[in-house]
Amino acid sequence: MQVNDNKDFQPTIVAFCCNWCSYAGADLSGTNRLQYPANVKIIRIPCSCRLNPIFILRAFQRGADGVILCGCHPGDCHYTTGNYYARRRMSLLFSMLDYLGIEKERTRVEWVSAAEGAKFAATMNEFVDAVTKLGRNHRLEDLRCKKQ
Amino acid sequence: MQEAMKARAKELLADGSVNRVAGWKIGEFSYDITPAIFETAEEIDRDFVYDDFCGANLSKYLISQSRKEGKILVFLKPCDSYSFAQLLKEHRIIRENVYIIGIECYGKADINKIREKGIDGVLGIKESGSSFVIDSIYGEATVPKMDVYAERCLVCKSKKHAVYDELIGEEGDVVPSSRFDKVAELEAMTPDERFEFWRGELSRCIRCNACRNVCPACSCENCVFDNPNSGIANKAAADSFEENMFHIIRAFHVAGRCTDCGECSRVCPQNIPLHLLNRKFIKDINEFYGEYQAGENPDEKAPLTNFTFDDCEPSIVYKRGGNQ
Amino acid sequence: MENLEIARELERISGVNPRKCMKCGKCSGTCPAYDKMEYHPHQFVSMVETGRIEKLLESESLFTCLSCFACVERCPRGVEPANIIEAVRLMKIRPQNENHLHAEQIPELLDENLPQQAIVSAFRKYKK
Amino acid sequence: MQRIGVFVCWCGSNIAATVDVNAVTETLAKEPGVVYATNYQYMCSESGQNLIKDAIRDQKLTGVVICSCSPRMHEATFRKAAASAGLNPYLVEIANIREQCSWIHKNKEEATEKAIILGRTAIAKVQLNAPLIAGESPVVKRALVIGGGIAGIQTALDIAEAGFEVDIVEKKPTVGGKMTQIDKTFPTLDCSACILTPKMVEVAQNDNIKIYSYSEVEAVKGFVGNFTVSIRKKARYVKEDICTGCGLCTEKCPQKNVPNEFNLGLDTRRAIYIPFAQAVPKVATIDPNYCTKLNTGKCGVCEKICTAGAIDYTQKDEIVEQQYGAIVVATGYNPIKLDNFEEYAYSQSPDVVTSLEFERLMNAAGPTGGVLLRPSDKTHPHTIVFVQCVGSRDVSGCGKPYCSKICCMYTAKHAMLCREKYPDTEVYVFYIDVRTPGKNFDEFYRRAVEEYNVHYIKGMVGKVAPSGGKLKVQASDLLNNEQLHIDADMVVLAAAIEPDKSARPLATMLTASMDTNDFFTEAHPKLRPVESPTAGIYLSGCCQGPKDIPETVSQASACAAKVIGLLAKDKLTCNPCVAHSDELMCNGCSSCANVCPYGAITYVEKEFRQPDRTMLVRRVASVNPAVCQGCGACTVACPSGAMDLFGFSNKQIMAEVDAICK
Amino acid sequence: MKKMQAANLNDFFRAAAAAETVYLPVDSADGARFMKYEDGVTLSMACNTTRSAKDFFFPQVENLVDFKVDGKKIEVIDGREEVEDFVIFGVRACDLASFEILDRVYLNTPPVDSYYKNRREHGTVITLACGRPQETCFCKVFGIDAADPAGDVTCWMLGDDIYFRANTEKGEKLIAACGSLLTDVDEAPVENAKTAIRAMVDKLPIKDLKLDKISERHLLENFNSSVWKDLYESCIGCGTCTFVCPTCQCFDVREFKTNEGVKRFRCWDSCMYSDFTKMAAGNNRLSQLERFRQRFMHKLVYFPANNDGVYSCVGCGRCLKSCPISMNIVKVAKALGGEANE
Repeated sequence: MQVNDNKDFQPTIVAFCCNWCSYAGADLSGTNRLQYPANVKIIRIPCSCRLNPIFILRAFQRGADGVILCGCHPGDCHYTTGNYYARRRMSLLFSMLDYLGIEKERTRVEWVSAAEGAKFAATMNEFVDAVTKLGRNHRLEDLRCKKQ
Repeated sequence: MQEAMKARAKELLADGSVNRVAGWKIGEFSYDITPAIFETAEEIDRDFVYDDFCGANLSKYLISQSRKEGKILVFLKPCDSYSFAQLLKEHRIIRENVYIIGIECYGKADINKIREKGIDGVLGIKESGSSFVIDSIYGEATVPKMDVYAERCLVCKSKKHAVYDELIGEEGDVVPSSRFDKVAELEAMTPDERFEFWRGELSRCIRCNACRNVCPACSCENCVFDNPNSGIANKAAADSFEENMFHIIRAFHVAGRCTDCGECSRVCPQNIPLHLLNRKFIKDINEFYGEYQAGENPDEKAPLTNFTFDDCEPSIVYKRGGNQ
Repeated sequence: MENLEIARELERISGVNPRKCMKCGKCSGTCPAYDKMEYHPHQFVSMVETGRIEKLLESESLFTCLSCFACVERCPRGVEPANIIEAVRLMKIRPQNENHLHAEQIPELLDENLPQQAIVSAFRKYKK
Repeated sequence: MQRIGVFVCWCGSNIAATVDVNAVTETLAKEPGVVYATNYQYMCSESGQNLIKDAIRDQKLTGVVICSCSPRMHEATFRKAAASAGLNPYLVEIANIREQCSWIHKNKEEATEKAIILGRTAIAKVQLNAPLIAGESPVVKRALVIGGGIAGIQTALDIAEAGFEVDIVEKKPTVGGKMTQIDKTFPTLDCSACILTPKMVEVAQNDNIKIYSYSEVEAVKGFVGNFTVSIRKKARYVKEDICTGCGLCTEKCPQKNVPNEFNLGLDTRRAIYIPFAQAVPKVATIDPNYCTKLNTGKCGVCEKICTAGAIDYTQKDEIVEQQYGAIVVATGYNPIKLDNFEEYAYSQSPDVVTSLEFERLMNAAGPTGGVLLRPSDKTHPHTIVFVQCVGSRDVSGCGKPYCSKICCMYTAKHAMLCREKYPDTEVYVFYIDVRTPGKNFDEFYRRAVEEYNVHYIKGMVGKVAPSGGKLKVQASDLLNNEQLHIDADMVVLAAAIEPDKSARPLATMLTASMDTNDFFTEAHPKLRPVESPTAGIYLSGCCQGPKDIPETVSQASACAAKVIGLLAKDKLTCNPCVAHSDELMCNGCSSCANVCPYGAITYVEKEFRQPDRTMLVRRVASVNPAVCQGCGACTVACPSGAMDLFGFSNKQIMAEVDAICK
Repeated sequence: MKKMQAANLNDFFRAAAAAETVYLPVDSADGARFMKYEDGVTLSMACNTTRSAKDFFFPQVENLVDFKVDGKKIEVIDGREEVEDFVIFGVRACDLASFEILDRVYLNTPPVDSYYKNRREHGTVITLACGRPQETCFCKVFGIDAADPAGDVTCWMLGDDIYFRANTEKGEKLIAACGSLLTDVDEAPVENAKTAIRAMVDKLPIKDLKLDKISERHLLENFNSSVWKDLYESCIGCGTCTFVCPTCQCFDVREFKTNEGVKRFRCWDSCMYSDFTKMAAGNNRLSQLERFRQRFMHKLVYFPANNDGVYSCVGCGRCLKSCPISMNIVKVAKALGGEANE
């Protein structure tokens, strides 16, 4: 486990949210004024199955400390089957990252429906906490992109 | 074996069934065998060889060869036939233009293992029962075959062909294999140990692309890593990240399609055990979604283009295996 | 009265999940020993589900079941009542450190009306 | 060079209270490519929109970023505004600085910083946005209804009524479906034929409806608005347009021993037949399996007797190709085979019948002329046992896991009719649960119990054994905790219903998805219950799940409404954010097609000029933008990166990632 | 000529490493490779390293220039790495010869490559005469004497002793710095050793590869030869041969977008790659056959034609060992008529 670089470490978190459920769920947590840290920045994708593993690695390369994918609950996909594929892809990818010794807590998938604003905020709070504890991402960083 | 293959190849050439033969061509030192296309009986008589060093998998050559004029004969070892079948499933080979002779295989030798035994200056290798007699600049040596067989052959998964038109030699069976042992061993390590292990291995990568170019699953017209429009193209491992990126994505792209033929590790000039990445995916797929062998069943859906409603969640990764 | 712990143990031994039962009664509808039984197959399932084990343990029904498996065969939900009855029976006849029986004792204890199951079970347990 | 305009909205104080909008505007103005940046109190107001429009014109903007509320709120508004100012609407990106920033953060400094990053991310994305033009595809104003049961009939009538042409393909010689075989309908007990046959006639007479009876769908190509369907018109050896339906042939045909499928084999018909008197079209059909002339070349009685000269022994199957804008699946159901339920002695005694057979035995047009007689000895049964849930709710593998939904009600109907017509019969109904949701349904069932004295017994029949002309029924009565032994004269099994066997191959042709029970899946279980996820395919009746007649008819009409909605359009506007394949990079491996839920990807063999100037034919993917819904599953399945998604391209998403992580 | 006990080799490295970084071949999972000397690191006895020594002067990736982007401002920063003096120990004759070939490209013909020059000037090369040549070695074909390589210092390992000979001023300085470990000796044992090595080399299987039919004079004949068609087909188009080759000197200039701007770097390229020298107008070698032919024609015909007959191959044999499909320059040369007298 990495030691924190410093006490004020603010992780960079990229959250990929599917347009139909999770992005709406994120909006709802805003509408309900449920707070979660500003470290989380959301990228809207049409469906969780749009998330290419390359994007996750890219985020880590560019300095992200954690990446989370949020999509519709299995069975609720707007496109019927998208999240089922995403689920398989991410299970395998995360397992591979773990196999390469990359902290498994840096990646996560969470199913958040459009009604689960509270769950979205809670998930983000939890995830930011977990990543903050891990400290800065060193194992998948690209030194050329290091913040100076 | 070799003589039977030569005879059959010449026969098929002579009766016009095929106009080319894909096989292996003798080299300078009996271990440096090159895949080759033979067009005449004379070439076959002179250069064709099939022995313990014909490890190269010929199936990928059929992508381009099957699009050429006329029919081609190809000799496929059991493990090669899985690659072939997988390529067929992906519509990469025109089946009508290929005549497959399945050939038996009891394992192929790895010249690096001979060299690791301190036998250098190898000039020629002869078979003698279950041993090799090696003639070298610095004398003669005898080694048991099993000692110098390639790792992939020692953990062979199948002596049965996935596809063939005719067979020379005995058809075997799918055999129990211990091929996931090393993966399991790595899984049992702590993440720090695993990280160190893979840094040690992947940092040697020189991005020569041999693994990719030899891989029958990596049959893309234009690899994302070569395509400047992909946004991730890269010619050199300019940073340790690039090494990870290349190998993770390559393994991911072949996940569910990789037949575990082991060519990637065979050709790596830097001796990186790349098959351990692919096998990890295979092992996970087997554990998460049920046993799957790419290339085995032409009608089965590939694990990554399939799903069930009650698949495991990605959080399974947090729960399972490995020391913390 | 209720003993859910034992009930869960019975579920484990029998491999039966009584909550799969939809209370159709086909097991009891098909049971050839129905009239001889105080508790009927569907009741076994229901009583194990709700943990009313003691009554079952005291009941003769345990040994009136013929283990013909008609109930298992007919159950549309795959509940396997006979397996659960067998599990209760085992609990009765094979409790640890109780009712030890020696093989030699069996002939004199042998009774025409003793269910075959009990004899076989006794032998299985005590033959060594 | 990009000329990007940035518009930061205050949203009154919703944004401005926590985000320093001036700081955001100033910082974003410095971003590469940005030529104009401003902020305004309400960007979505008319004056706010005018601000954007003016800037687009004056500054010659090539891209617009609006930092405001969620795109789910006003993306459409701003796109429209941009379009009206002459900028392609897909060159607008929204940075969500309200729901995902100002509303969730309290610290102004933090929120401002995040708003800047979100703005920068949108700028990074818009730099790579391509102008997209929503494609249009014409709509063929004709619908195809597959299946001519009550579902198909109702859907066809409603569509035709709206003025569109409809074709019905029915595999049997007549339309009407299962409802023609039913005697009375619950809960009103009106005669099924009386309410159905007028509709069948209506279908036949409606100028907008064409019936392909005795026909099957052979192949389906195309996509929503533009399907090409091949229909196989099976040879009936009778010229449909000449036959008058007089029925003389069906009386004279010497081949008498053909099981009559209309009566479920309870009686026989001739080799040339009209299924029943009210058949539509009322045309004879020769059964090629039994016709002596067709099998041996001898006979020819019907030809001799037919005054119209309609018989044609040389007729061949005919394939008709037709264009349709929409396809309705109304393939219906069948009772399951009871081979797995030997305990009920269905195959051992003719007096054990299914409920549908029982309908025929009660029907005035049935084999017994409406008098209830035991099939075995044609005597009047005095004790009748009804068994519910035969094969329904069965997870043991013998039957179906689902509830067949209609059995409780029709069994109540049967029991009631028995008691009404023959008060001397004892009627037992063995049930697991009685399910009667529906208008007047429970009242109906209670009437059977209370007024007609039907014995409803909670419990299941375990065994039926024929013995001495009786049926020994062994069952449990769970409420009285006893086992019953009834000597019955007849046993009626409420067999589970399953989708018609033709549904599975049809689903493959239509690329419509099915569940494990072969019911078609609806696009959304609640909100789009009559549409398949495959655009242009609609579901009517039991092909989607078990239904009774009222429910089927309402779904059929709902389905028709959806079809009419589609056919009313001249053109379909497609979502331009769809996948597209770079043919030069495509390997033709089918990974993308394997994950596409809409069947939007097809493959073509295309000739390409190789780098070495030779030509090579390769198999490449081609996306139909009218069918693709833009989920992006294919883009990740594609290893070569040939497949990409407009509006959410790989490069755009990576640019967003880069901007966030900067 | 100086001498030292082999047992003292570590002391020698330590002494040398005190002043500048010392690199030496060390055994590792991928065979021998050059590694930085640190305590505990021992010299490999392998015939040669898996990768060539060209990396020291012409690394696989080298930063050229950085562009720092701040809003709309772009600042240009020289991204060149500071190179300090270093010593490479254990360079074989073939690799040393490769430096001369690289020099011809990067130093001797204008424009001088300042990045290369910088590294070259800071490096001191200690060569090591070959003791155990391999079947894949054929340096003699190119007139390279494995027994007596030049370099700043030449070493011979004879049993328990190591002999040193300084050849240049740089070499003299280095030897002087480690003077206390070395003793002056007579050259006779070394001469004997050289004879023995040369005898050994004469026994190698492909030492006699004849290249007379492959030359500028036969350019068209070679170029249009039918053998290319037969040989290229097995080539999988990877870059292994070019990357392990000590003389391959092609590079590509690439850019990488960092968070703060753009990094421009160069990295090795391979003429085997389909996008090699790809330009806006397309590619000048369109098929794998042409690319395959280019590599060998360049090494054996074009380069000597432009460089006083010096081949761009030093016979180190690395490509023979590492080609995934065992196609190599020897097989090509033989197919083109360079068959050795057997």
